[in-house]
Amino acid sequence: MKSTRFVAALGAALTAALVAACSAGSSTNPNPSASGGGAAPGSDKLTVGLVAEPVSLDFTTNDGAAIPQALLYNVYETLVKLDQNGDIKPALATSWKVSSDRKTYTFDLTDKAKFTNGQPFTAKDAVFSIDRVKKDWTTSLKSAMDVVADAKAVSDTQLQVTLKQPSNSWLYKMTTRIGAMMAPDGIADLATKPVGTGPYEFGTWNRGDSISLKANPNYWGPKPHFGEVVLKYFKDATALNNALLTGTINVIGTVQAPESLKQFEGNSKYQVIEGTTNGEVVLSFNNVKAPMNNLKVRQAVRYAINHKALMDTCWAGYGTLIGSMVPPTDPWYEDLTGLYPYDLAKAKQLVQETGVANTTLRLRIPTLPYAVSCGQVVKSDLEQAGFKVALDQLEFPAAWLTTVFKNADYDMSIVAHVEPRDLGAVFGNPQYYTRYDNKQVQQDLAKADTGTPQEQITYMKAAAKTLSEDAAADFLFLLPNLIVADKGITGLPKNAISESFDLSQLGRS
Amino acid sequence: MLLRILRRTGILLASLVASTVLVFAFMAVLPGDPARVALGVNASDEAVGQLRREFGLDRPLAAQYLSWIGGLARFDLGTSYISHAPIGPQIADRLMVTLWLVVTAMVIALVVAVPLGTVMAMRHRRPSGVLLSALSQVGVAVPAFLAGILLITVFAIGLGWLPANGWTPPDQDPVMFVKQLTLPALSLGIVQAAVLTRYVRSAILDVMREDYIRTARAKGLTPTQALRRHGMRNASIPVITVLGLQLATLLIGAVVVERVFVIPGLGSLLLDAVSNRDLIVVQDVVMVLVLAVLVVNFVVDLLYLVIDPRLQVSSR
Amino acid sequence: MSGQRVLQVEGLDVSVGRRGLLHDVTFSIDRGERVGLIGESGSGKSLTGLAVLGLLPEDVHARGTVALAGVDGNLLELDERRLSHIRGREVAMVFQEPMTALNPTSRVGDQVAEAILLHRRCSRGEARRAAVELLDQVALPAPAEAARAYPHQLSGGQRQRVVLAIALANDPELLVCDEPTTALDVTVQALVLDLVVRGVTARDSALLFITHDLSVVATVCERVLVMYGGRIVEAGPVEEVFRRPRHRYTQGLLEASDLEQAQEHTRLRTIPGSVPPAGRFPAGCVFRNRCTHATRECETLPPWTGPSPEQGYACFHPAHETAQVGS
Amino acid sequence: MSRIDPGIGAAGEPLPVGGLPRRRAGASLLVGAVLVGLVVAAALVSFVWTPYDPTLVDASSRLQTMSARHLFGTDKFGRDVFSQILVGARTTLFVGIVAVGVAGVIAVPLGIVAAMAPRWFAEPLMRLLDLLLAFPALLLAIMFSAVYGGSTLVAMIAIGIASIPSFVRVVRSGSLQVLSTEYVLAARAAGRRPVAIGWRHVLPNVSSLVIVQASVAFAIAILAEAALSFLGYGTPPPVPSWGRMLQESQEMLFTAPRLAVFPGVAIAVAVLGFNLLGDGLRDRYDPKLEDRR
Repeated sequence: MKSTRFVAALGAALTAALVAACSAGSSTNPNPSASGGGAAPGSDKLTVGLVAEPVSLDFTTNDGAAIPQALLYNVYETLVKLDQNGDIKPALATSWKVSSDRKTYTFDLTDKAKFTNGQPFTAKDAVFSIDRVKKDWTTSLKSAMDVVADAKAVSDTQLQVTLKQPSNSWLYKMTTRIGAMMAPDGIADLATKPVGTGPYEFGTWNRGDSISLKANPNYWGPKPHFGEVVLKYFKDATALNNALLTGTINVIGTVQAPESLKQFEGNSKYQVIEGTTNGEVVLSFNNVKAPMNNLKVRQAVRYAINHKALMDTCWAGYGTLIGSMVPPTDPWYEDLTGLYPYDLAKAKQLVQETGVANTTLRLRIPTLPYAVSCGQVVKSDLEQAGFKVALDQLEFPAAWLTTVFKNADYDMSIVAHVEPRDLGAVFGNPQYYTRYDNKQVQQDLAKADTGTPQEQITYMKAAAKTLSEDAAADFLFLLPNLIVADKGITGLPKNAISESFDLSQLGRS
Repeated sequence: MLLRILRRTGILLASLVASTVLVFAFMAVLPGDPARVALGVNASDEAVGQLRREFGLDRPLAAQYLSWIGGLARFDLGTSYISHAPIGPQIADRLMVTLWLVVTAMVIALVVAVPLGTVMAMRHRRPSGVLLSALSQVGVAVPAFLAGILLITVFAIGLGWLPANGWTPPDQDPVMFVKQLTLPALSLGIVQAAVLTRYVRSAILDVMREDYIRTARAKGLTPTQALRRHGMRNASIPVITVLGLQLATLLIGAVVVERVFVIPGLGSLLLDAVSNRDLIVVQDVVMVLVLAVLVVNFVVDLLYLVIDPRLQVSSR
Repeated sequence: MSGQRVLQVEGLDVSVGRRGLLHDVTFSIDRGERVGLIGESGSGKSLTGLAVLGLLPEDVHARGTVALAGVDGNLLELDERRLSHIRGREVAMVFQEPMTALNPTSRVGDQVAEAILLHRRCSRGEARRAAVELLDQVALPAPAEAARAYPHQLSGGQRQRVVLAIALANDPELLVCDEPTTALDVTVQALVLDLVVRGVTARDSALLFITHDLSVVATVCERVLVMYGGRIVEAGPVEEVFRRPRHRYTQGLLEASDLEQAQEHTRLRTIPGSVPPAGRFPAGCVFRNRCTHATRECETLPPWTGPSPEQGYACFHPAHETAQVGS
Repeated sequence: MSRIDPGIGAAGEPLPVGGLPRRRAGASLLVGAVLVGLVVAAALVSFVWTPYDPTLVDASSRLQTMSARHLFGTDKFGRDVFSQILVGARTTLFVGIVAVGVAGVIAVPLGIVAAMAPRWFAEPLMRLLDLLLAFPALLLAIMFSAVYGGSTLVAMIAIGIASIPSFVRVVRSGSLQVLSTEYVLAARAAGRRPVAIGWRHVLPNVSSLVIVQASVAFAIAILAEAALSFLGYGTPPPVPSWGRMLQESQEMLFTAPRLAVFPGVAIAVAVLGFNLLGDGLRDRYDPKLEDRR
């Protein structure tokens, strides 16, 4: 009969439809209490929403901030770590001594730490890890270890590192990923199975979705509260908000859409944490190329931008205004915002004077939320002052890195430099994409690194001021650290000034 | 009939080979160096060169192509430039996710569109039919991601019935799986249903005008019976064509909805790979998508053979 | 007029919106009687056939009465469910286009068997055997194999025979044939016509045969109705009407198809002008704008002249003895 | 006696069963034309007048609700939403014109050639186009715009290329019909060159099909641009685009939902307009097909 044929033709699809319809029906059964997913109160699991999933778990060969964000201090530990105030504190090294010539560091190590593969952590492993940076790492960060002349294990619990010359930055860098301590037989599969001594051990990785970290049962320090912490990755800010609102996650680790905080601020179910970061949002100039090689043009740009209004519009007023490349958490911070106050008349006058109005400036920004947002404000502000600006959006990372960063084919760009203490990296090297070549700054930086801690502060202050006066770039604002979490989650890192999203202190009140 | 199947299989294979060339050529002209992206901006040229050698990117294009399709023929999709992980299992995982989404959406679309389109056709002159038809036009005009945003706003945030986003594999937690699948599948499905409804309606209208429906009614079948017994099978031919096309569109169209609902499907894998310049992954994903579409077309053609006896005898 | 009345159509008006398509159509057919309905395309003859089966399109409205033997009430007022019980059992229809009249995706045997199963209580197997037998009756070669064939595997003439088999499946009281041979090869036409006649004769069914082909009417039918502009303009026994057409339209129709005249190298005579689109016929006599005899008088509707609706004409200036008669 | 000369009644077609004059086709055409007209008008007006500069950032007037000063309110940059919608219409039309233009310019001649060419040429050509159909257009557009960056144009060319196969198909089948008509056969018999036949006879006769297809492709292109912009791969800022406005409105969906409503409705209106226009035109040119789609 025809009817049976028809069923044969569309039958499979329809049967499937019925089955699916039934199950879909049952699922829409209103049951709000169950919609909290796996993170219902009382369980010891926490889900943290983050943006930008790592592509690999191996930060020895892959650049990218997402890997240390997830693993550093959590899975891998360092000898020394950075606390919330930017101070260097003991970690695997319980104490350390610096020789009087400031070239030899002697670390006393804990004897309780164990790698998650069962091996105990000893000074030999520390030597191995330090040497391995120089030998096998491929990312550019390895250069921070160049200053090390020699590392040797004095005993199982004592490590001695000798530098080629005194360096204030070396110990600081040891708090970052290059200081991560790895086991010689734990590096076979760094990209997918990291092995460290940290409070958490690596669990599973659902690519494209989440990384799960399990509490390390053999951790040598205070055990973490949560048995499992899931880092769940989102592509856009709205999805993050929705996930928190519907209980899929408990914490938004980094708020990328500050405008949306309004909906959480008035809500008693959530807490909003505001702190600072190392992320200076810089309107960078190509300092060697006309017209940006002209000081007056650069000054005109700095006068033309209404920083307060900019921060209000593009980052909802969150953040800190800074006048140079130094965040308030660094010891050499100084408020330099008064150097170039918003002064449209002056900007217009400088534009007239330099005749720059006839040139179209290429503002080439990466496709990142803050850059896209600020770019439109900067363009509008500059056009008010008489500049001509073409806004180019370059896909981040690939296109922006090639065009702006590597080939310096740009006039202005906007990017947040999130590395700690990166003034020297950004403005001390004439090869860097800012192409800023100022002997005074370079000398100050060198003196700061090799000098005493007091000299370091003095020279860094000088460098920061020169930089700002010379309008080497415009410093739009300092990115805030914005976290939204369920009420009752404690131990969330207020400031994001290390490379890590430190999960070790997390708890529930 | 056998001849037809053979011929169709031949076309499928030829298309596959041709598409590998096209995909590879397209990738070859994409600027951006995967090695440099992997190593970060300050990497030395030597390091980049070394990595390029490791990936085999320094070989002539023809050699790269041959080793790629050689791998494909052995179902070995290679290793990612960036994560150093084998690509095959990754794509398989992501494809499963996308397929769940797409097939569920398709089923929703069918379940909605077939009865609705039929009703619209049978009442195409009455106000109710015209109203439904107008509604379906509006449905066609709404982008799937907008539907997704609306659904999230109402059912996840507003009513709190379902999670706003996320993905759980069915074997891990079937209940959560269904919950998380519902909204994205609906937002894809509703829009597709609107499109499909219009095709069903016009296919049924066409069929209802056919002489054999009149013959059937002259036999003593009611209009509904005539349509069910004689119309549906014939109307299903154009509808299946559209279904095939839609399935292909959905495989790709899912990428936007995957983004809105944070679903780790094939589309998001591709977007990530593009921004990381993980070209080998991009190449493989595009190839898999092309393959999927070609296979869908192939299956649709075979379905014609099953449905339409006129195609079974003569080989064109 | 003898025997039992099978079909009685009275005052049938069919319209779309405000456009009238059929006006006051009245006729009847008795058991075993074969009646032809002739006219040009657009005259409304197919609509008449569809109206009898209740198969008019949705927005086409019919008024009047259509009564069928064995069915209570007016066919035009029955609901779709009642009608579906009548169609295929009491009354069946064969359509003009055999190429499209069968479902291309269904075996012909099944399509015949379906007609049987719809109206009779029998098993699927019995129906199938009956279908083969019917196919044999309509002279389909190798009927058992033909039953398993799909329509596209049959020729046009074979398909029309299948349609006929479907129509005859339940021994209908009335068979309506709408130009059943028009689309067929001349060689096949005679065979199909013969099958139609034999089919209705064997069942003692009434036949309403719609065609524009006068010669077909002459061979198949006993009585003829001439239709123009949605009205029956003349009716009577075939012999009578063809020998002595009274209505000027009938006369023109006959002259136009008179082959002997054509053989005398005179130009084939045609009716001047062309058939107006449906619903756009003049008031009064519908033929007057093409009629050479038309006068002012024709602006009013000519009354029916004749002993009964089955015999007579509607014309003010009938062609009496002056009519040319083809011998 | 024999059959009546068909000459006498040829003009009076019998009443087609089910095919009576319809009023709905006219309605689609009318509503479609009005909606499209609205979009076109908005675009044209935006060239000479907008209430505010749509890209002017003004921190002092940010996130204002609907008022007489700002008809649709302002966004988080203090930009006037109404002005952005007006200028966004330009972007939308530009997108459609580029995509349809690319598809039309390539596909129309190709379709005619495919109809007129011998089978050994036409067959592989059509197969190749089928293959093109299998390529994920939206994803290729994303890749194009990711790699070459900063331009809607590139992405739209990709979308245009992707719609070539369906265009060719329509043009080819229309051309085949025209080619089988008697006057074309006569022209061929008279030895007219194929190019002349294609130009003089085929092209004018398939133009109505092309217009219908263009209208549908236009709607598809608008949807594609909206999706691309939503993903951040479409029209780059600050050029106003409805898709990007929708995307930007996301973070304020609960605090300022109107920012999503206006661009959302605008997109739907434009797509609906072009779809209805296409349907209406199809009905007009080919009544027998009624409203397919």
